[in-house]
Amino acid sequence: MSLPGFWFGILLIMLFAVHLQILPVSGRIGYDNEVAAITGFLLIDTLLAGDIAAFGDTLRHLILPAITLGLPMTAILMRVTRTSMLEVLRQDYVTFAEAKGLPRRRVLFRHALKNALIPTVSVAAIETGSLLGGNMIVETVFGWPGLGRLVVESIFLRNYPLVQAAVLLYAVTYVLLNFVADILYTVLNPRVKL
Amino acid sequence: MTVLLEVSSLRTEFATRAGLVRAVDGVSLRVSRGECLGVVGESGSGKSVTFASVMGLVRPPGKVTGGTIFFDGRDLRDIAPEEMRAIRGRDIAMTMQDALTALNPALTVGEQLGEVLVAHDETLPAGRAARRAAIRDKSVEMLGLVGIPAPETRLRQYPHEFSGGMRQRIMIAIALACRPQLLIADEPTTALDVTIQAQVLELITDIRARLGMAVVLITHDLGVVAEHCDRVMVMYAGQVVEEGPTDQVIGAPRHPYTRGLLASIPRPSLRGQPIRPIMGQVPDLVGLPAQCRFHSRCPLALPSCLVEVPMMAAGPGRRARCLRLEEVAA
Amino acid sequence: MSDAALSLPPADSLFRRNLRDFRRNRLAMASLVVVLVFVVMAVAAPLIAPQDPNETDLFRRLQPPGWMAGGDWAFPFGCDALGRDILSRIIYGARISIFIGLAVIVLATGVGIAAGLAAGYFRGWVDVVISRIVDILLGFPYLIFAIGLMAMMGPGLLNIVLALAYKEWVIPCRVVRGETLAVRELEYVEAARALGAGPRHIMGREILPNILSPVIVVSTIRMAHVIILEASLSFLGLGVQPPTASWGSMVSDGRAFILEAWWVSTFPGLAILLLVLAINVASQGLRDAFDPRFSE
Amino acid sequence: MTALPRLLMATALAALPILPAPVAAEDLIVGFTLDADTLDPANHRKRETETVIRNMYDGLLTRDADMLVVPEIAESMTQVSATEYDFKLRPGIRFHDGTEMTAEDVKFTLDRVVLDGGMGDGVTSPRQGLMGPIASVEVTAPDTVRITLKEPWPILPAMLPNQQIVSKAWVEKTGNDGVATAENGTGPFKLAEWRKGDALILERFEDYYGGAADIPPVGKACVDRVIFKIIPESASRVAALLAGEVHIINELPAFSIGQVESNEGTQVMTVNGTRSFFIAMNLEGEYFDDLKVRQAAAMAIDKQLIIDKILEGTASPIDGILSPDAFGASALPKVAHDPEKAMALLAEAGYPDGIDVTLDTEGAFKDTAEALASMLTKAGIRTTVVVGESAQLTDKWRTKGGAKSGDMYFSSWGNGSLDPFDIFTPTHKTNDRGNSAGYANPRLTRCWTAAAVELDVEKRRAMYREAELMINADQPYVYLWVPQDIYGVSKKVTGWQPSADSRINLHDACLN
Repeated sequence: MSLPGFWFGILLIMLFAVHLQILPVSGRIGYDNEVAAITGFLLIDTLLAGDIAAFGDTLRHLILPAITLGLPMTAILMRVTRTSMLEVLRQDYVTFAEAKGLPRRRVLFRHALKNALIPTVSVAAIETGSLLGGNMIVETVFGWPGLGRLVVESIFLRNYPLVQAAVLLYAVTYVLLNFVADILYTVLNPRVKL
Repeated sequence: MTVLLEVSSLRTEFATRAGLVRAVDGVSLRVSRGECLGVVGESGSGKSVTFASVMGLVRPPGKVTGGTIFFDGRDLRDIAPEEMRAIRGRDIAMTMQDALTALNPALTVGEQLGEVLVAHDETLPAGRAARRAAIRDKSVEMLGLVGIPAPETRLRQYPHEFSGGMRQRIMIAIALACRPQLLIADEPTTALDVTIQAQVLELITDIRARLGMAVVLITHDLGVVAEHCDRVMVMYAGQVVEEGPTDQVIGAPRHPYTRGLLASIPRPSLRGQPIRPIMGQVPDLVGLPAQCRFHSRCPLALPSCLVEVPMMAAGPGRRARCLRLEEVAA
Repeated sequence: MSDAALSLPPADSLFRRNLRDFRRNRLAMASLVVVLVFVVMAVAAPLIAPQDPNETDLFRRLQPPGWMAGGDWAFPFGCDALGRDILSRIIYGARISIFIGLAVIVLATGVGIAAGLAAGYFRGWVDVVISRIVDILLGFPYLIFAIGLMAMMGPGLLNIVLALAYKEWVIPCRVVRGETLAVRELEYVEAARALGAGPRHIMGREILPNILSPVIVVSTIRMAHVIILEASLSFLGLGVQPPTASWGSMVSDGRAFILEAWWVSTFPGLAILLLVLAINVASQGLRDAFDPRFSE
Repeated sequence: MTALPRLLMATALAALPILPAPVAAEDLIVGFTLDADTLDPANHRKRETETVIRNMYDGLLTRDADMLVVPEIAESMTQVSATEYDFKLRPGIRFHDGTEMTAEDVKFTLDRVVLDGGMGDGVTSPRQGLMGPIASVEVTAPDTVRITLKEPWPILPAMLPNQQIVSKAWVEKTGNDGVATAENGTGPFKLAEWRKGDALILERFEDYYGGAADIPPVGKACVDRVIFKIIPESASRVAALLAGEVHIINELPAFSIGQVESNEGTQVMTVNGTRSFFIAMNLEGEYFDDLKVRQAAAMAIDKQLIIDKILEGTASPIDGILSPDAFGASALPKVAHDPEKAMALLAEAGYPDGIDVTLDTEGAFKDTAEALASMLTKAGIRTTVVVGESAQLTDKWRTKGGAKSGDMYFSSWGNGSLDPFDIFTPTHKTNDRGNSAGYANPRLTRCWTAAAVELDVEKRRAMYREAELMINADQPYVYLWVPQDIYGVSKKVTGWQPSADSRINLHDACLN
């Protein structure tokens, strides 16, 4: 889903950064904020440093790339959730919850959604895995020194050790994401135990 | 005894791909306070849909298209959805066939029990902590009432951690949490072992006596009806075919279908005799002509039966939908 | 031996009813029409395209679309950086996108069905080996994997198809394996086994026809993904070689001009979006109609 | 479940008041295409890296805006003999760590580049070839360094601006790895922070000696900080300039000139580049071994049309490898654009029906290559563009005499010194590293061996002209153009102008 991302990203830049000038065009953080690298994740580091201004700045830099990268995934997750919600709404326990005279909101969100989110979580884990690999275009557009770009360049430069390391990192991240998804499963679905 | 629920000429239809299905076709019934009404019929005879209609829980593509449902003096078809919501769970409660599917697998038993109280119980105290404690106490009380040991710890558990009979009890506890005036028990025992069936039915009967509520017991088991119900109503293909006091209907059925049902039950008293199942199948409910629906399976059918048959009086407090009800009794 | 009667549920009437259902789904029908229009466009490209897609004319460089100032209705969607007609290139580009989409899906589905059937039917070590391969492949980011393969194999249409199919087969394989596991225990399969049919016969004649419908549905959905992946490869310069038009390479070529000449990458981008959307909606309609688990 | 959205909302609200974060006034931000590979002046061969390094390190010599070589760290340069140059160093120059720069540091720097294994650990600097025939570097007085050449090499001064002086003590202490990631130069800015792949933040060096005396104003840098922000995507770089987020961008695409010009607050600045573009024809190949075919190809191409339409007029056509600005460049006979004659020539060569060939190029030049291909095709040389990666193309075309497989290669060669030495020789000398055509002409080899050591400027110039004429008769390449370097610059920036060697010298740049 990376291709429309390019077009969409430039569009967002033109609107929010060039015309409205409320968000930055590119980069991860402004240059007035010096933050000690502890984890390397700027959002976390700025919070650890207690620097709220830098945290806000990092957040501002994150908005457009995050939207660009996340929007196609939103569409997929919406579809999955919709399908599974339709499925769940047919279940007996939803009828029973209705029969209990519960407020509609509670039936939908507490009873139905909690169960409907189970496939959403697993799809989200898989899709996040594919985001990992497909984000080099967004990295390029927003000038982020990202792994995707690094790997593509390394492939072209035949820098195989780096590619191997990156692939390992991808695999580990993928496994970790699925692990997180599994933990979320147990939260959503008590029948599943780790 | 005053009338609690009075349904007349109820009609519920489903728009399916094959055509319009009249799942409930002109059903009238009456439940008095404290009374137990048994509703019998094969699968697809419209028993469950009838009471889903009463609860206002018919889902698209189904729709209640005619009739009135008076409950406690109010027409349930005529009130706002919010009012209906307030009645459900508080005044009319329902249990479903299979507690395994009716209980939400993702929520604890305590939460599923407590939420009914939150939704309906106006006697709960105002403060957050006090409210929680009150809900907890009531939940424990309810689980105790349906005979679940160690209710405090069990409240924190999930449905899958209970046995089938326990789950059924929990569902009943949830249904009874607000002391409803009417409990609709939709096949409360079909999913259970025989021994547990008996326990659960005992429980319902017992609580009915204690709380003084009316019960509608939907089942296909005439034996259960005979044991627990004051009156019985037999449904076939979306219509009521016979109703009356239990002992009379079972002792002397006035509709060939009821008779067939009785004949197909293996009974100890009739050991050695062959079981006689009703031959044929329930007719397709799409586009049924307005004539006796049991006609094609009826051993007593005559060509003259091919007309629309109304419910006819069949003795004191009894009615049946058969032109030859005298002959049935014979 | 009447194994046809034994093995096949009354498929005909069911199929017809499903088809009727599908026809009733207006959005899905409309999407199907869009897909068909694209296919016809691809097949009949030389007849439809108003211009030669590769004819350059630097005097028409970045000429705006017909309705804009400086535009010319002979080039309704404008011209690219070399003055080539964008509409004609989109029409010809449909050939590449649809061909690659179809080729990858056919190849991947074929391999996936074979592997999935074997894994699901034989179980044991066959299943373990195939499932592990599937798991490992799933852990790789798709695009990175394809880029690596393309870098190794070099450009070319066939190589694109191979690079994408290399990982794509995993998905039908998973579906087929799951379905096979479910179906292999059913009565009619047992019956065929009791009648002494060999594994090949059982897999091919008894199991396959009954699991085909979810596989077809999944494959259709995946085709949309493959088209986007091809576009992404072309976007990174690893796709088809110039001057052949592919939608992805058109978007890529136009990206430099997006601030000044938005039409160069926008129209092929919209073409990708429209086709992918149409395939998705149509396949979802197919699924709703044909997959019993999703019908009401 | 409800805690998370609430937290997010709170965060978003907290971020709102500080959303429009203005750029600090005294930061000059450059939107730059590529990050530096390394900060080690001796260990790279890339222009972008050099551009960054030269804001932190100074060289013995430098160039002014007109590309004239002037002393920088050296106070003066004296040519003692044909092979000996003396450099007298300025007093009081300090490295960023506060230590004083000495003649030993200069010797160390040059030895590190020139000697085999000069970088230590058996590593030879990749820049060794650029320093030509330097035989030795000696400290002859506390403030004087003598460079001795193996043979006369008149372009030594032209090559020295590209080599920056490092501190001996510091390099020995930190080692090569340290030099790659940190700096200790004598230049106007010192490194504050290097966010790899994202930005290089430099701040003013307060003890700067002032820079080349011949390039006023002399003194400390004008702005407090300089930031090289890496934005590889052209459209994003332009957007950043238009949004006022950066003040200078390099490699402004030609078609964006109008937009930057029409935008209030930004302007376009250009400078003649030093990179020559050409098509190499494989002289060992099936078709291009025939001079007539090569001539046909040259006639098929209308370079002026491409310059006007694709490059928006920002390039100068060339008829030989040398840029019009380079030493030794002269007016050469032009090949007129004439597709019909090209076809006739093809027929004469035995191809009346035309030929089918491929044109290799990198992705960045696909557009132009396709335009070239369509011109060639119209003249009967039916050309398919094949886009390859640079590593792959180097293997294929820069074979240093090894066998070649392609037909044509659209490529370029840089000429930072603007002397024929670093462009003419590599691209035309038999089996040299840039000789993609596989051209071999023994007479020519003799010619520039002589030219390289010829001290008389006019004689040397004449020798190159003779060589160019000789080559033109053989037409191993189709010489195309030298594009201008185009920069988008905010009108807030004063005192800065681009220079032809792609150096972005920010010493004198100020912000209003």
